[in-house]
Amino acid sequence: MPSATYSSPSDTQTFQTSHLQKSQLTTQGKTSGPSEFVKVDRDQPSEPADNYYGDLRCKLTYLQDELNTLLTDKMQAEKKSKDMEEAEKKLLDGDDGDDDE
Amino acid sequence: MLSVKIPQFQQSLQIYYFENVENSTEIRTKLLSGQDSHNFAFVNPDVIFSKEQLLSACYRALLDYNSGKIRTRSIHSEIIFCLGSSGNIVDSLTRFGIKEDGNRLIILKVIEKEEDVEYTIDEIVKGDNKDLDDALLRENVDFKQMQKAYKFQPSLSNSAREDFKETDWSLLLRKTVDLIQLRGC
Amino acid sequence: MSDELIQLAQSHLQNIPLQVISQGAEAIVFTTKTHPYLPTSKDSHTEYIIKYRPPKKYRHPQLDATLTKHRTIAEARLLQRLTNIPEIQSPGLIALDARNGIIWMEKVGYELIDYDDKISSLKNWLWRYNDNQEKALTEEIKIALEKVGCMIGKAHVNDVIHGDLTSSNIIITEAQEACLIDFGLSYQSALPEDKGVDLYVLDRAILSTHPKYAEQYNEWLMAGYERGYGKDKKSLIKLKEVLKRYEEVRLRGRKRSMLG
Amino acid sequence: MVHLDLHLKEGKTSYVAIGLEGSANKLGVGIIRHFPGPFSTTNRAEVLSNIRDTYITPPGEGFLPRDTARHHRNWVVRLIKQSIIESGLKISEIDCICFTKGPGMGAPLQSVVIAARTLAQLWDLPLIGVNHCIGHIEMGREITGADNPVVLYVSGGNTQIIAYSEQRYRIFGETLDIAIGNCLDRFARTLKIPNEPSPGYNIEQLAKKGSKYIELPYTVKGMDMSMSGILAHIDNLAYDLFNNKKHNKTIFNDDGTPKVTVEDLCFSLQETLFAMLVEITERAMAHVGTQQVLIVGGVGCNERLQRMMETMVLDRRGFIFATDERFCIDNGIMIAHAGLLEYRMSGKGFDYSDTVCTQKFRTDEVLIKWRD
Repeated sequence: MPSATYSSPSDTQTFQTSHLQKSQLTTQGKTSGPSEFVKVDRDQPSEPADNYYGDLRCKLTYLQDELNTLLTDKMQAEKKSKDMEEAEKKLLDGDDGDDDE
Repeated sequence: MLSVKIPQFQQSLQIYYFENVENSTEIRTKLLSGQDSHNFAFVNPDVIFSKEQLLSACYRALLDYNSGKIRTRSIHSEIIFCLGSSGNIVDSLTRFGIKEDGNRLIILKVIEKEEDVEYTIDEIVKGDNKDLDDALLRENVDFKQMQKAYKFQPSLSNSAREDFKETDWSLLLRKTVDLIQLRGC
Repeated sequence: MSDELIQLAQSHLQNIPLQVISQGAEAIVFTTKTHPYLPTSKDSHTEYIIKYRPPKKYRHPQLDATLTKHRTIAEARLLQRLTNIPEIQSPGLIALDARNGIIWMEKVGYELIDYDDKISSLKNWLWRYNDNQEKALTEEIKIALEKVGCMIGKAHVNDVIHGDLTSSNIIITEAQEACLIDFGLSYQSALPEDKGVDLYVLDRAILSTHPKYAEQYNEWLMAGYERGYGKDKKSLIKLKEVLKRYEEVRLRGRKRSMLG
Repeated sequence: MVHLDLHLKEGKTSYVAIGLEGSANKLGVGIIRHFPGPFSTTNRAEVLSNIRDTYITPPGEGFLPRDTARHHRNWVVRLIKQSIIESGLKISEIDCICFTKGPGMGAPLQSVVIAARTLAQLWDLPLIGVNHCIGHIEMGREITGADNPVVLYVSGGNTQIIAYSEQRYRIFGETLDIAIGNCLDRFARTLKIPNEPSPGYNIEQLAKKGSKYIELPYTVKGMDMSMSGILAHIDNLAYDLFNNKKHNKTIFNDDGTPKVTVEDLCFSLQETLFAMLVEITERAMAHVGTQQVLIVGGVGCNERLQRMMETMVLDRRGFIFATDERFCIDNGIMIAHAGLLEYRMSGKGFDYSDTVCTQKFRTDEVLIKWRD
């Protein structure tokens, strides 16, 4: 049964696939769709086969989604806290207008 | 008289050098009135220091002449124009053409075919016919006029002709040939 | 070698005996013992170079005429510019027929008797020793390459960009002095970027033509190049700028993204 | 002479490789067979299968790495299956799996490397990473029989003039900024013409109807060239033409009618860019002293470029070699071919840690063990 583990010094998370129902199995990932520029999508993933490999594909798609979501959330949180920190710094130190960007 | 055949072209050249010329004014008047008898290139030797300089201009003039691209009225005026480095025809004809009060003169005749020669130079010029010789030309060249005509960098006006060494003359020639060949480019 | 092109050249150069010495990509180079306008004595051994840019059938006639004229004139102008820089050896201009893509100039260099009488371009001069590492890396070669580098430095100090620095376009004279030829792609520029690219072109030409010894050869060339700039403060600042750009161009070249 | 068969397995009479290519917007799978001994007119590589699917973008858009990678991910299994069926082989007959290591776009490259690694584990086969440009060159040489050509490699991402010397394909000249295919694609985007079948093809068709040559910058520097200035220039002309900027006398007559058409612009762009390419190629030929030219890469299919090159080469009494779209457009067979050459020399696959891809991978980094 495939599973995925994310670990960093501050955080460890494991994702399982054992709880997935047959009806939840799909090759259409939530995070692996086309970009907004694609008007006609010719590149849909194929339907899963009714065997071990088809099952594996769907579960990997699920794990990929979970990981993508986790990583995206983490990145956003990081950005937010950095923004907050900067805002706080600005508030305390005053804006010296010395912006490098 | 120096006779020169420029290999690429069917025409040939006859070149004379005169000193102690007495009738410059008369020649100039007849030339300006466009008399057929004066269909020559009358060149002011004060601004000529080498045969190569002269022939370099002749080559350019004949090249343009034979491709139908001359900018003056005749091959002879074109030669004088081609001696200069400026695109201003009047200016070049004044500086390189015959001087009213000049007592030296270089005369060039373009011969289309050998059998066409039908003039006597002594009927045209009154003076001493001498061999055209680089040493003689260098001895008499006028650096002030040269500088005005070619606008050399660094200026020639500060140099004395007597101090010129062989390498100086050859550098001056190279610069002059460059200017003649590249006029208008 | 295309006879058709030689005939075309001959039609523009009537009565001039032509001997082909090279057919480059852009031009055919001839030698002749006949001067275009000076009377030549029969036993004279002086030779002259005629560089002819034939029309290129592959390109649009309008583009072709523009390029041919423009490049012929640009090359003649460069020769003129170099006449006025005495430290740089270069062939003198003799005559110009820009409409037909013809330049007459002095011949520099000599025949390498120990290398099939080939012309003494830096390429041939070095290739003589390509299979003999000891000979390929002597003091003599070091000195010559430093001279070459020094002269390129002098050209750059004077804002002359050669534009096609390969070992075929540098002549080693009999006195073992360096002499630049073929200014077909040359131009004037004060930009450190252009000088950096010029050096990069040379670097790559050495690497591709003399791969065995390229590293050492380029090192000697660069040592000479730095010398060519002189020692005064202002020149050194300029040199530093060019070397910085050269390094940048090299990195750009090596690591350039293969995607546009 | 290099010995190519030091690692021929006992009982085997040939080598077979499958190649996966996906460095840009094309996904290709190919299967090739080599027989022992050096290649010759009687011993040719055998193409058992060579199929491709292209990711097509909407008009006016370039291809996004993300959508391109998705295209590759979602098609790669179907293409591999079809390729195996076409070849008529059993999996057990395959010796190695070859993939494009680079150069190219990161995301599409990665998706194909993962497919290759997965296959290698499923089938228990060695993996070989291949330089995309070397793939083009070796396949071109094999298909055309060109023995030691100057190679003009022109595609969406590459513009290089290459010649072989001392076991490397050395780059004699290249673009100093954007690639030729990229330049054409971007102009196609400016013109808002369709991306199907390819932007460059559509420019070529328009150029065929153009006849008036408009002077553009011409930027050859030594053996290198620069195209961004030309693109900016012609983009401006197109902008002025579309927006009726009648003060621009290059494209409008005094009475305000246009002097030039979009077709003329395409024509002039091609004439200028290709003249630069042919010129540099000729310089490389003269420099190396070879009579052969091989054109590879997607832009190599352009008929005008081929004709201009041919004119130049024939004037030099030389020979021109070009392949058709099966081989000059990105494909899997070339990866299989070059990878198999590498495999025959080493007898083993890459260490697993080396089976990665890299966006930047210069042609002259690869040691060409299979040539003298």
